[in-house]
Amino acid sequence: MSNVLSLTTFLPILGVLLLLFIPKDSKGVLRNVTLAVTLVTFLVSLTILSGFQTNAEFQFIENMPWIAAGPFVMRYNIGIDGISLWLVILTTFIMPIAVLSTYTAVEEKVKEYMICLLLLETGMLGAFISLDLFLFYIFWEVMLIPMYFMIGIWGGKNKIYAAVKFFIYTMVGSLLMLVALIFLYFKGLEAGITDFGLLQFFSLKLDMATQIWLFLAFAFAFAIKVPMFPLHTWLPDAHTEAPTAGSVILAAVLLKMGTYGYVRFAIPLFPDAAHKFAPMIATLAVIGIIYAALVAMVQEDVKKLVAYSSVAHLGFVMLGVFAFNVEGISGGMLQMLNHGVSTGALFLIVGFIYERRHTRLITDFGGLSKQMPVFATIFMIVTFSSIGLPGTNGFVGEFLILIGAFESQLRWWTVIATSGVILSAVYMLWVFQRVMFGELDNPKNQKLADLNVREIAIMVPLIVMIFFMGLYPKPFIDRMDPAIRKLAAQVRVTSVNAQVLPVETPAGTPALEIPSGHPGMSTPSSPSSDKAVNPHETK
Amino acid sequence: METLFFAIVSLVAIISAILVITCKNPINSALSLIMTFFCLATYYVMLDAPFMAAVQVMVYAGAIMVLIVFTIMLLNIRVNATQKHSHRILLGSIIGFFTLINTIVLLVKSQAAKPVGPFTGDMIRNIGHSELIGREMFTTFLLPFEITSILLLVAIVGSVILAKKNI
Amino acid sequence: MFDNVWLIPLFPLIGFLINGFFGKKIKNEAVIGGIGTLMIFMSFIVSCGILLQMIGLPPEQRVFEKVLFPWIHSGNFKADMAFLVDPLSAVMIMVVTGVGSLIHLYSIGYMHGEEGFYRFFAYLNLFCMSMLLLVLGNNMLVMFIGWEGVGLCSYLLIGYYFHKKSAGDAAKKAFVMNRVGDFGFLIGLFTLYWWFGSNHNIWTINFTEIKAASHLLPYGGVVTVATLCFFVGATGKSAQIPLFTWLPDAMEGPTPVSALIHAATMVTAGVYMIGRMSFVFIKSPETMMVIAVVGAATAIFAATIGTAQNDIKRVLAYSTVSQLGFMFLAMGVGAFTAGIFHLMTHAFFKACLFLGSGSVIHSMHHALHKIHSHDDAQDMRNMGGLRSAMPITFITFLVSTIAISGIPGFSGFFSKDEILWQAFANPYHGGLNIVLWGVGALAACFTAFYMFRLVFMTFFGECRINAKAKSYLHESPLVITIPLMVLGFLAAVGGYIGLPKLIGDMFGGIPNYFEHWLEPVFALANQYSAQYAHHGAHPSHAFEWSLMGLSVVIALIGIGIAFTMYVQNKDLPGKFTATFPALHRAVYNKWYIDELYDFIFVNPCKAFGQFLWKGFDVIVVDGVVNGVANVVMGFSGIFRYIQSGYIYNYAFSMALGVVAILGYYIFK
Amino acid sequence: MENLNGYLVVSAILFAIGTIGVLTRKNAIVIFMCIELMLNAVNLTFVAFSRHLGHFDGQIFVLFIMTVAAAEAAVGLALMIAFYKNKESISVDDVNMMKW
Repeated sequence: MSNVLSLTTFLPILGVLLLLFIPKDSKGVLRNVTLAVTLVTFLVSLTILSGFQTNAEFQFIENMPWIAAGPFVMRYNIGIDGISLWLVILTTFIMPIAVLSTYTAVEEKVKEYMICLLLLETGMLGAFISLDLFLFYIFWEVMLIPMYFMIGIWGGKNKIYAAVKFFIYTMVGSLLMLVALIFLYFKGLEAGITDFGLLQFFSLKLDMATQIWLFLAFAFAFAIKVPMFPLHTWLPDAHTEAPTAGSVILAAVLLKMGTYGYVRFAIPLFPDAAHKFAPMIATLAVIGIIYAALVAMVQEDVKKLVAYSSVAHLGFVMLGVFAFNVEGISGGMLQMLNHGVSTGALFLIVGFIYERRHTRLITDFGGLSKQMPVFATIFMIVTFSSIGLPGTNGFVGEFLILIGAFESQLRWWTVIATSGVILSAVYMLWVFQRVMFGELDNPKNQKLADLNVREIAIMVPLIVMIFFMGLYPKPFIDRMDPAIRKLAAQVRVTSVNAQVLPVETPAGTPALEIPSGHPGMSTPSSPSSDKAVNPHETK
Repeated sequence: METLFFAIVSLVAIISAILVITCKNPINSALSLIMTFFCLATYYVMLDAPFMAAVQVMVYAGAIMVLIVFTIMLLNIRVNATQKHSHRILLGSIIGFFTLINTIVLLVKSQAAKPVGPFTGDMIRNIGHSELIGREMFTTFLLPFEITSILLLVAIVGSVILAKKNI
Repeated sequence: MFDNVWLIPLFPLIGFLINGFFGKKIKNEAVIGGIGTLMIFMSFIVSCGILLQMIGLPPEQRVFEKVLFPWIHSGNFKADMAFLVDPLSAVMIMVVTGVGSLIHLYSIGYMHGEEGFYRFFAYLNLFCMSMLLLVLGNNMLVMFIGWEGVGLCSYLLIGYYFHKKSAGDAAKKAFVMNRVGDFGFLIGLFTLYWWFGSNHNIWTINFTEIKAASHLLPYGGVVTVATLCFFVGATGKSAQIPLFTWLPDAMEGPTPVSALIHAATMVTAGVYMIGRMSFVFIKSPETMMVIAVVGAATAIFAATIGTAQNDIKRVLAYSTVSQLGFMFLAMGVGAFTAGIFHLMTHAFFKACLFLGSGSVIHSMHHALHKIHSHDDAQDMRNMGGLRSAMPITFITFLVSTIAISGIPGFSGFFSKDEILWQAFANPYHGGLNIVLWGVGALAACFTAFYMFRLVFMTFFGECRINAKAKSYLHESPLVITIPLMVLGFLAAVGGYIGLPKLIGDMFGGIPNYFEHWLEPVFALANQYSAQYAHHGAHPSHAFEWSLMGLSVVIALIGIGIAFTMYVQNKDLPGKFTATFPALHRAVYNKWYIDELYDFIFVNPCKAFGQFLWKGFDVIVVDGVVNGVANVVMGFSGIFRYIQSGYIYNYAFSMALGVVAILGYYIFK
Repeated sequence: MENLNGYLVVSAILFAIGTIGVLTRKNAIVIFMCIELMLNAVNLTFVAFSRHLGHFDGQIFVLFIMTVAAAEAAVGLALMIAFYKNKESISVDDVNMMKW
């Protein structure tokens, strides 16, 4: 089973081949086959999980020659560590759910839709497992195309606009990344690397100016994908127009590409530049959190609201990642998974009522609790998961992010970001109240059917994950921990700010020196590892 | 003798080529084109390539032209001599003329390379052109040859689909 | 027994799961209610076992920690799912499970025939579980689960009648305001964690470890910041100024919920939290002063509002806010024991009052329903003279009212008087002491006034509802009255475990059991406080006696005014209102605090959100994006005319290009 | 092979004539034939050079061109038939669906 990773990645492609032989009119067969393929992929991916050794090294490595054109040597070089492991599992976990959600939602061009879904899965998995920069880029672009079609063909009223916006936004970023990639490669060639293999670049010493430019290019590409304020405006449109499964995948996995890109590429490749820009990116992240929450509050369309809540959640992830310590990055990684589960679930929920009523305007609903008790319960659980109630998954990630960021130089950012938890409660509960509570006064809502077995079956795994990850996140954290420790050390050690102390060093400054009555938070009394940055960066 | 023959063939070829583009009736154009193809076949013979000549006659003058003539007859296009696009003809002629000038000047400026290959006229005549071509084709160029078959398959499928009644 | 502490939250959880998943199928109310009540009662039994075992141990051994499973371990950060049993949490679990069991029992009767009966019991069990987690957590994060969990249950139960818009609004308001508090709690937690970690390399949020390291904390400074943040958390949960407005609205929930959550247990979480971290709070004189001031201010502020409300539950709600103010006052003056003591007695008498009011409402509702009247069953102006119809309710209600008013001999007297005395005599706040005492005493006067106003309006005088409906008024069934009687009894005698030393000495040296019990918990805090306490003159016993007498007199004055206004001279209130219309309107409308918050926070937030969306997102960001797109489209709009669609045009340009380029190279 | 230049000149003339035909005629079939003419002109060059250099690569290439031409003829004519069915004409002036 040494190539189980490749198997997982390309099983969906085999599924596409299978689908090609099924006539397009037999929709049921098409759906079931797709579901079976995604389920098998999920099962296969579980063997990765069981075979995963908890250490910081890359595992399941496959390294084969692929393209060698002059100085350009690209290899089929894949492998996972604790960071990508869970994202792979998340992807394979979400896909069957997404497929199952399309059983009644998509009636036209079912075959093409299913093919798009499967291609998308391969693209996403490939991007997560690539250890070759160029291979990563290829998969990165592969994801884009099926998503574009999913929005553009099966979308809502304004689908073309949304699809093109999505495409162009992402394309601008990825082209910039490509340029940076090639530039980086030439820099690497001078330093003696032999191919696009990611691991070789980690030991590359780049001067600050180069790092800054390359980091900016990478960061821009990933920031669009995250999406970070102010590059987020494609997301609400894309989400609103995309079909349910598209939204689910977009939110659950595609957005993680951006944050994953930071964790895997932008930060470890250019640690000094990352340190330099951390306050800036944290500022954008915090603005994103507050901004998206405020905007979400006044949305009239449920789906748009959820889309904006995504922006806020991803802002938290960015804040955690740029804390550069183990807690922050672990929190960020967990929050990626959490966001995948709970926002995915939210989109499914919006999809359920959209299928029934063909509207997503909040004002069209009200009092659904009475008619749809099961739905109400599930919606409520997911809402609270999204708010980050302790005991659900959302809390663990958010908490680790905040505590990690608070420990680092980003203390004041954290304080502002924490106020985002208030706002998230406001907008989520407000929409919940307007949709579910109150009088059931709209006659169209009075005949709504509660969730059927299939819909419940879709939601149950997500609900289970919400509680499991909230109450016992240890298996998740444990497996990613070594890799994150390694990453944190990598970022720290290569930093040009040489006055870094190891984390174990206790501070000698006596506590009582902090002036009384003054919030002694702004001036750290001792340079501990995480806040050892240029003085002018500390606010 | 050979030069004279070459000149005559050239004359016929060029005149029939001009007829191809000047005839109003496509059928006439097609027949002129067949004439040109025959002339080219003659050239091939003169160039010690009898196999090429045979193929030229069979494929071009035979198969392709038959196809074209059939199509013309099938569609039964009326010849309408109206609508003279004089500026188009003028522009086209100028461009064609410059194409000719370009190539001729290129010819004059350049110098013929020295023969480098192993095949001399005597050799071809002794062993036989077909055999040499065949040997080359099925050894060095085997893969392209096989791939060509796929191209033909695609073309067959494509033309059937296109010509089907309900597109 | 200590090892089985995990059973305490487990039982309610089981109850929640059974009722939550299968309640709808069970249908039988007795079974559902029985399961719910039984589960919490089992917890009560386990709690009793723990308490008994603890009593048997010497005071210094009364601490026990139990780690269930590791929860979040990442980097330096470590939080286990673990419980801490000490005298303080023992008191709390006894209160929660004890009062909880009674209220569960009561609910079987009160909620009879309600749609979603099973849902109610599931939520109630879930609440008990969360509350028990809150009081049992051995680190701040487990406490925080409970902290948010009770907030969630409060949300669910306030919004129990979800088809009513007001209920939904109230639920949301409660949750959001609690969230504001949680924000403070989190920041406080971060600050403390960060400070210990970065300065002393102690990365912990565990209470025991913080306690052990608390000597490292400075006085003031960072501790002030952290504790103020924690206090913000406490104000949210415990409905103090400025975050108190949710509690009166929370009365939209069923009455047992008001009794359990919004009187006896959840709202006291803030007090408990300060008690739990007394050794941190005491290190910041500034925070202590803020707590005392806020507590006193809330006590008087809410009490004034309580005097003008007509809804029976709202009066009680403001009373709760006011009494919580007393508890915070106690905490703020370093009288932790008194605060917790008042917490306990308050749980008894306020639960009894709420349940009593529930009994009244139940009966009124029933009567009004019979005559198809749509009058408000909770409006005191519709009540009156219920004394005869509902004797048990009346007696228990009266006992509790006397207790809350601070009449000697009843539980409220002991705890409230202790607080007032400590407010006066505490060695921390210097000249502020008199003010604190004065405000507290005035609030006590108001308390006596509005509580007896309530009693007089409800149980005395003429019945103001339709005579026909009157005949339907009747005493509630046993399942409702038994909890009332038990709680009434506790409200009467519960104070005797914490007799003030003064009175205890008089009766031959009966010790203050309660104080001794909690001593190991607060010993450290008292030790730290010695650092900055003013060692002024200790008031004499005679002075203490006179203050005690004064507070009794004040209470009696309040009762007297109520008696004059609502029994003897019934047109007085009307005259009073006519004389000071503006004042009455302001008090009746709760000093317009809600409107103020709407004006300052809610509306600007919404408007700002609208602006950001329509103004920034759509116009600026998308404007730039679409602007770029439009420029490109504009150019292409010009260039596209080159695409005539005619083949010869393309062929011409292509051939021309080829010829030109070739020509360039050939003639070059 | 002494007469290489003669073949090349003839080839150039034929190619030029083909170009003029493609650019001036409207009948799609005639244009198609002109393209064939241009292809043949190139073929002639190939064969001439092949003979001159004593290498068979050029002739092999011609064979491939012929194959492609055959395929092209099949598809192209099918296209024309299809087009004629729709438009009742095969004049290229009637084809402007790709207009802006």
